[in-house]
Amino acid sequence: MTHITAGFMEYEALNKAVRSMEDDQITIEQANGQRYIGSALMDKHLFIKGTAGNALGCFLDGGTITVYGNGQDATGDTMNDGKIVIHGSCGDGTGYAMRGGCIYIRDSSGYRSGIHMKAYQEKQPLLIIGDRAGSFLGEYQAGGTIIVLGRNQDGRPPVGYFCGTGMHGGTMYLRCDTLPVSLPKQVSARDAVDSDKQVLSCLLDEYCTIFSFDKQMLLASHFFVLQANSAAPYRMLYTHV
Amino acid sequence: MGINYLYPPFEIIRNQDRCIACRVCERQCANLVHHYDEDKKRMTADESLCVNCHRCVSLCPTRALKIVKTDHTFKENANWKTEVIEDIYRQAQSGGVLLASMGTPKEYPVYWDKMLINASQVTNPSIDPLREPMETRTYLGKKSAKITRDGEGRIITSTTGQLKLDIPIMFSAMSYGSISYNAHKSLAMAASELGTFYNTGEGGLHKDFYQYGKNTIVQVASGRFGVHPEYLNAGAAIEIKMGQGAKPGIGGHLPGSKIGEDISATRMIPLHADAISPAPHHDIYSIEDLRQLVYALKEATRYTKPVIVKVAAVHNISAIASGIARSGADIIAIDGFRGGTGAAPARIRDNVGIPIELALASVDQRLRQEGIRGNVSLVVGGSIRSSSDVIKAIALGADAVYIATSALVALGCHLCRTCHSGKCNWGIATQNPELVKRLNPEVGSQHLVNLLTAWNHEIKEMMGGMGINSIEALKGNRLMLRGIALHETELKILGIAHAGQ
Amino acid sequence: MHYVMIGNSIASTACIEAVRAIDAEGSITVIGEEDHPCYSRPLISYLLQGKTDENRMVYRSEAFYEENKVTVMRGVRAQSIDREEKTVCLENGISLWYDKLLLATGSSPFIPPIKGLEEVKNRFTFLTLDEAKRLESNLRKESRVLILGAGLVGLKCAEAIIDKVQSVSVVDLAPRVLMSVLDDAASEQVRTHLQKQGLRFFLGDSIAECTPNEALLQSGTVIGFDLLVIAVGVKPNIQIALEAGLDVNRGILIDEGGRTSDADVFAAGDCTEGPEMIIGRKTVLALLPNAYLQGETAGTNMAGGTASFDKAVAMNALSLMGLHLITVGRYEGTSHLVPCKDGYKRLFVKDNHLVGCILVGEAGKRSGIYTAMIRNKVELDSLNFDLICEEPLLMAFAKSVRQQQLGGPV
Amino acid sequence: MDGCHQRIPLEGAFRNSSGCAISGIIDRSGKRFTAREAITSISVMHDRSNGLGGGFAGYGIYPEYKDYTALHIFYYSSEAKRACETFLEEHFDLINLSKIPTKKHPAITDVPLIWRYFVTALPTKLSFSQLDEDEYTARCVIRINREIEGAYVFSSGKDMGVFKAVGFPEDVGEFYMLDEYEGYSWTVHGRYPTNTPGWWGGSHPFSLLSYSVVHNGEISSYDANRRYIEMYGYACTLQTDTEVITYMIDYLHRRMGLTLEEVSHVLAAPFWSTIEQKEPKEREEYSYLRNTFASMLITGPFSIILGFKGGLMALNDRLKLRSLVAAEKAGRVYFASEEAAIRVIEPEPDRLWYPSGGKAVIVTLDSMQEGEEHGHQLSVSAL
Amino acid sequence: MKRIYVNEMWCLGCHLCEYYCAYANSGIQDMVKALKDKQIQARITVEQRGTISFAVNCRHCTEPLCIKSCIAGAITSKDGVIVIDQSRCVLCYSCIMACPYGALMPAREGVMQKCELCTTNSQGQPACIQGCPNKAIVFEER
Repeated sequence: MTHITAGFMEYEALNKAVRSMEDDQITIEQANGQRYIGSALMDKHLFIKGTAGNALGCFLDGGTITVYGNGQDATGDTMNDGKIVIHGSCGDGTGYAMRGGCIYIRDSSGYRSGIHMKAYQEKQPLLIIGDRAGSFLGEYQAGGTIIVLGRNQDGRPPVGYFCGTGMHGGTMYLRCDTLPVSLPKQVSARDAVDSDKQVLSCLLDEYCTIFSFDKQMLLASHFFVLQANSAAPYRMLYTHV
Repeated sequence: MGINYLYPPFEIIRNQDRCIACRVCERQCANLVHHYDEDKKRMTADESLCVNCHRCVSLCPTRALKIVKTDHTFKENANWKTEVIEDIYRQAQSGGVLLASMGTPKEYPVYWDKMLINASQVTNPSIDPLREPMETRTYLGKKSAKITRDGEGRIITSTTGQLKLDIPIMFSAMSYGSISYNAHKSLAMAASELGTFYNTGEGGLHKDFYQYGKNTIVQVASGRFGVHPEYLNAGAAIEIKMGQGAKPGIGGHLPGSKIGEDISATRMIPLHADAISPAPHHDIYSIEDLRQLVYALKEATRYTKPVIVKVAAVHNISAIASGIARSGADIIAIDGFRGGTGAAPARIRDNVGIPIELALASVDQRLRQEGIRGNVSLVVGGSIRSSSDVIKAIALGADAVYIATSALVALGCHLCRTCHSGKCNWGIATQNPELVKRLNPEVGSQHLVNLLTAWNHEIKEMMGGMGINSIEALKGNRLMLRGIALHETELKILGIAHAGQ
Repeated sequence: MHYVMIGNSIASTACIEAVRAIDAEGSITVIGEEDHPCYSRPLISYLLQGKTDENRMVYRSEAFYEENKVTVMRGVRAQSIDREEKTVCLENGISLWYDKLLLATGSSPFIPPIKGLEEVKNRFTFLTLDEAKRLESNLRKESRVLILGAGLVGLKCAEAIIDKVQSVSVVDLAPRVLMSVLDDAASEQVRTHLQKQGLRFFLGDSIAECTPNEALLQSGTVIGFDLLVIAVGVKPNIQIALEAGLDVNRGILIDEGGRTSDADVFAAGDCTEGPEMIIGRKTVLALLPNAYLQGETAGTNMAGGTASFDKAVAMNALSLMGLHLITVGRYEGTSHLVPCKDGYKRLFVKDNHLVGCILVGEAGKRSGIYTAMIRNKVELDSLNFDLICEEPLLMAFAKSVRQQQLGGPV
Repeated sequence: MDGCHQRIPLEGAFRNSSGCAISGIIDRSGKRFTAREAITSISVMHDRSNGLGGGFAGYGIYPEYKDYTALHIFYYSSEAKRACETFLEEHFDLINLSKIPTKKHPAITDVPLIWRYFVTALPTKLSFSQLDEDEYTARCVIRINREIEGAYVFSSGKDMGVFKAVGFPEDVGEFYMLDEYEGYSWTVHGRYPTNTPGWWGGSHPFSLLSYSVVHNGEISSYDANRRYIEMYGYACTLQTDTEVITYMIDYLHRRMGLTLEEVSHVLAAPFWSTIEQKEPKEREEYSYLRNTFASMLITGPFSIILGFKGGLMALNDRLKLRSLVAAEKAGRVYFASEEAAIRVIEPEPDRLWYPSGGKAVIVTLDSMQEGEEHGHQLSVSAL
Repeated sequence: MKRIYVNEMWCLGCHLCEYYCAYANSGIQDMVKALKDKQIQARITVEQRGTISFAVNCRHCTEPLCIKSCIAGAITSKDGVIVIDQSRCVLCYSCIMACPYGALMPAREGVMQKCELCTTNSQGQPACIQGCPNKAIVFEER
C-alpha cells in the first residue's frame, strides 16, 4: 500500500502521481476536491480519504475506488467497468452514462443520478444508493440497474421529482411503501415479487457486506420495480415533411 | 383514414418510347414507386410514394425517366404558400412534430456567394501552382504562447496534440446509425488516403474502423454512446459535441427500429432500444463544467489527444467561443445553421441559429481582440459547398473546414431530404442491409478522394492567383475578400470591404 | 521423342495438344484409317440435317497441324504393333518407330446376327462420315426408313433424316427409347415427343428376319422399308491391342493416366475401358468429352508430365427434334424427382453425393453445375440442397465456395 | 477608459455570460471574522474560475460607519473621478473618503482607481425627492453607473462592502488585504466569463444597496427578466445575469416587501405540476406569486448566494442544474459550489447537505430557515 | 490476363449488367432499338434469391471443360479468352452439360453464346463492368 497526501495538490499532479505508482493499492489522504481521481483507471485499487472531487473515476475501466468521505459531482462519469464504493454520499450526476461496473453509495446521491445508464450484453451497470436520490433519478435510463434502499426515509419514496423521465430500458428498484408522485407515462411500476427479491438479493450481496447492512432486513421490506413500458417511447412524436 | 389533403409533390415522367421495361427502377426503389404491369406490358408508377431521390433516374439505362415537381397548385398566395398549407395538413392529420433532414432548404442569404476573392495583378506576382511549390498543410491545435527551453537552451518543441491535415478540409461528424456502415467506411478510407480526418459522430466507433484510428476524430456527445477509454484512445482527437448547426439546442434521437445488431454493439445499448441524445450534456450546465469534461477527457487520454469542442452557430457565438477558448479546448468547431442533419424538427432546422460566415467572422475577430486566437484552432462547417467556400472561410479566419453534406453528395446523395425515413436509396442514410450495400466503399471513398483532390487543386489555383503559396498566409487575410451586394452591418460583421473599395 | 497415335480422332487431337504443351520438339505422327481430316463423329447427324457441313465438321484446322508439327497419315490402317521393337506396322507396309504410342482406335458399329440381313442391299450403319454420306445419297423423298435401335445413334439418325423421307420407323428390343441413358418417365416423354414429330416406334420387339424390303418382327408385325439403318450399339476396336498382347477386356484396359499394360503404350477414347469414378471400376465410356479428357491425360503423361483423369463419368447431351436431354453419372441411391414446369428432372443421391441426373427440356439449363457436383463429389450437406434441386445455382453453395469460384468478396 | 478597454468590447456592450464558483460563510452569533476562510474556500475551487474575475462581499465590516452608506467606486480616469465626486457632493454628505487600501499583486494588473466614500443623503435633496433613503441612494448609484463614463459604483450598502477585481479570487483577496477586515458574513465569487477579457466592474459580487449576489450559471431568461425589471427604473448596464438577479431581489424584497422565501418562490417558482401537488392554501400562494411576477421567473442554471443585511440566502434553480452544498457547524453556516470548499475550512461540520432545487436556504443572525424540503443530507463523517 | 471477378458483396440485383451485355452484343447502336420489346439475350446471368444476388458469366477457366466437351470444336481459347464460333455450333448442349458455372446459354439464333469479355464487339472493356453501378463485377488482372 502506497500513501499520497493530497492536501492542496493540483489534480493533474495528483493523478499523474497515482498513475505512475507501481503499487496497485494506493491510499490518498486528505483529498480536497481534486478532480478526475482514477480517471480511466484499469487495474489499481485507490482508497481515498477526504472529499473526492468532481468526475471521480470518470471513464473508469476496471479499477476499484473506495472513498472514505463523500464524492462530489459526476462521480463515475461514463464509467466502463470497475467499482466505486462511497462510504458517504455523492453529488449530482452520479454515474452519468454508466456503461458497466458498479457504484455503491452508502448514503445518498444528488440530482440526476444514474441518468443515461446503458447496458450491452455482459456490460450491466449497477448503481446502489443507501438512503435517497435527488430528482431526475434514472433519467434516460436505457439499461442496467438502479437500486435506492430508502434507509432512514421511513418508507417514503427515496427519490425526488421526475424519477425515470425518458426511461426506456433497464430497471429501478425503490425500497419504499408508496410510489413517488407523478411518475412519467413511459414508466410502469409494480410491486416486487419473490423472483424480484431473489434478483435483488444477489445484487445487494456485495453492497450489504461492504457496508455491514442487514440484507435480510432490507429485503423484508416492500420494493417497487420500475421499468420502461416501451423501448421506444417517442415513436409517435413525429411526422415527416 | 379520412381524406388525404396532400397531393403527391412529384410526377414521374416515363418516356414509354424509351422504356425497355428492364425494371431496374422497380428493383432499386425502396419506396416501391415503380412496378411492371403484366397486362399492359409496361412499367407504371405510384408517384405518391416518390421522394425524388433520383435513384431510378440515375440507373435507367435508356434515360426513359425523369421526375418533375407537380404543377398541381393551390390558389396563389404569397403568404399562405403551398408548403405552409401542406405542413398544417400534415400536423392536423398526425399531431406530430414535423421532422426533416439535411440542411435547411429555405432561402436565406448565403454569404459565401456574396464574397469575391482577390487576385494579384502587376504589383505582386501570382504563382503558378502546377509548377511551383504550394502548401496546404495545416496543423490544428493549441499554439503555445510561451517559449520554454531545456537545460541546454534548446526550445522544447513538444506541442501536444496537433492534428496534421494535408488538406484543410475534414469530414464532419456523422454517426454510424445516422449513416450506414459503408458510408462510414468510405469516409474513413478517404480520410486515410487524403491525410485528413473523419469524425465518428456520436454513435461510437465500429470495431472494424479502429484501423483508421489515426485519421479518426472520436466524438463524445450527450448520450455518450459507445464512449469508453479504448474508444477515446482510438482516434487522433476527441470532439465534445455541444451542438449541431442544423439543430442548435436540441438533442438527437435514433429510433429503436434502427438499432440493429451492429449499431447496438457499437453504441453499446440494448437491441432495438431508442438511442436518445439529450439536448444538453447533463453534466455540463455551465462553462466550468465544459472545462471539467475537457480535462476529464484529457486525463482519460493522458493529455495525448487534442480536444475539440463543437458548437452550433448561435446569436452570441463569439462569447461562447471565447469561453471555450478559455476552457482548455484545443480546437473549436463551429457548425453553421445551414448544416445538415439526419433528422431534426423542421422548425428548428429552418429557424434556429445563424449562418456560419457571420459566426466565423465574429468569432475570429473576438478571439483576436481578446488575444486568445492562438489558444485554439477554428474549424467551421455548415454548408461548405466548394473549394471557393473553403478559401473564403480560411480568409475569414478559419484554420480548416468541416464538410459533410458535400461529402454525402459525393457519395451519391441527391439531397432528397428523407434521411429520417431510413430508406435511403443511395445506401447512405439507412441501416437496411439491402440498401447499405448500394454504397460500395471502394467507389465511395474514391469519389471522396477525387472531390477533395480536385478542391485542393482549385484551392491552390486560387491561392496562386492571390500570390500566396502557403495556406497560413491566407488565414484571416480578409483583405483577400470583398463583399458584393452587402450592406454596412454585414460588411462590418464580416470585417471586409465592399467590392470596389 | 517420337509419338505415334493410332486413330485420327478427338482423343488423339487432345493428345497432340497435351503433348505439345510440354514437348514442343518431339515428332508426332497420327495414323488415320478414314481418309478425312479429324472430324467429330457426333456431328454426322447434324451434317445430314444441314446444320453443319464437311468443312465445319473438321475438328482442327490444317493450321493446327502445321503449328504443332504433326504428321497426319490419312486413309491408312495400322496393322500391328511390335512392342519389343516399339514399332507400328501399317497396312501399306510402312513401319513407324515410336517412343510413346497412343491407341485411339475408336469403336465400330455392332451388327446383330439377323436372318436375311445380308440380303438387304440398302443397309447402313450410322457412325462414320462415309456411312452417313452413303446413307444421305440413298435417301429419297418416298423412302421408308427402318432403324434398328432406339438408342442415341438410332434416334439421332432418325432426327437427321425424318424430314427427308416418307417415313421413319424405329425398332428396338428394349421396351423404351434410350434405354441405357433414361429412366422410364423420361423415356416416355422423349418417345411421345418423337412420335409427335412423325417417328413410328416398335419397341420391345426385334427383327426376326429380313427380306430386302421387309422386316418381320418377332411380334409378327411386318414393316416394309427402303433403307435399313443398323444402330444397335458400338463395340471398342480392340483387335490391334489384343494382338499386341495388351490387357484387354471389352475395351483396352487403361488406368487413370491413360496407360495400358505397356508403359509406353497409352490408349484413349471409345476403344478404352477405364476407371469410372462413381462405381470405382473400369468401364467403357464411349463419349466425346471422355475421349478428349483421356487423350489429354495420356498426352501429358506421354510427354513426361503428370496427369490423372479420375473423374470419368457417363454424360450425354443430346438434342432430339428440339428436345434437349442431358444425363450425367449413374442412377443409383436415392432419387429425387423434381417437379419441373417445362421438362423433367431427376437427381440421384448416394452417400451425401450427387451421383447422377436426368434432365429433359428446360431442366437442362445450367446443368453443368450438377455435372461439376458429381465430378467433384461435392458434399451435399455443405450446400443448400433443396435450392440446388430446384435449380442449379451457385447460390446454393457456401459463401466461401462462391468467393473462391467467383473471385470476390461475398 | 484605458486603451485596453477601448479596443475590446466593454462589459455591458454585449450580453455577458459566465460560469463560476461561489462560497459563503455566516456566523449566526454575529461574531466577526476575517475573509481568510472565504479565501481558502474559494481557492479549492480554482478550476471553476479562469482568473478573469473574483470578488468578495463582507457584512458587518464597517461597524464604526454602520449608519452610512459605503460607496466603493472604480475610476478609469481622473475626469471621471472629478465628475463623480461633484455628483456625490451634490447629493450626499461625504462623511469620509479614501482610497481603498490595496497591495501590489503580480496577478492583478490594469488596476483602476479604487475609492471608498461613506455617505449619507443630503436631507434637503432627500426630502425633495419624496423617496426613502434606500431608493434615493439606489437611484443615485444607477445614475452614476449609467451616466458618468469611467466611474462605476460597485458597492453601495451599509456596514458592508464589495471587493472585486480581475483575477483569481484568492489573489483578489490578497490584493484588497481582506485579512484586515472582519465581518459576520462573507460571500466570494470566482468568475469564468465566457466572452470577455474581464472588467473590474463586471466581476462579482454584484451589489446594490446592501444586497450582494454571487452567482454561478447562465440564465436563459435574461432578457425577459431584464426588460421587465427595467420598467421599474433599473438600468442593467452590465448585461450580466447577476446584475438582473440583484435588481429583481431588490425590487421584490425591498420595494414590494416580499419575504425572501417568497422572493425565492418567484425567482425559482416550481413547475406547475409540482405546485398542483401542494396543499390548497400553499398552492394558491405559489400560483399567485408565479403568476403575478411571471416575468421574473429565472430559468436556466443558477446557484446564487445572496448577501443582505444580517443574513445570507442560498438558492438553486428549480432543476438544480448547478451544484450547491450547505453545511452547519455550531453557529456557522457554510455554502459553496463544492463540498471540498467547505471541508477545507470546516472538516467536521455538524451537518452537510445539498439544498433542493428552487428551495431557498435563508440564514439570518437570529434564525435559520431552510426550504421546506431539506434536500439531500450528506454524511458528515465517513467512518 | 484480365478477367471478370464477381464481388457478390456489392451486387444489388439490379440486373443492369444483363441489359448492358445484351445491348453490347446486339450489334445495334441504339439501346432502345436493341432491347425494347425483346426478350434480352445476355451472356451474364444474375442469380438472385432473397437478399443474395450476384452475376455469373464465363470465368474463362484455365481448364475449360466447355472446349473439351464441344462436339463441334466450336469453342476455343484465344489468348485465354474462351470464345465460341457460332457458325460451327450445332446447339447440342454439351457445353451446358460441362460448364461448372452454368455460364453458357442458347442464343436466339439457335446457337450457344457466352461471355467473350466484349473482345468481339466494340466495347473493349466488358459492357457489364461499365454498366454495373456498384463495382459488383470488376475487370482485373490478378
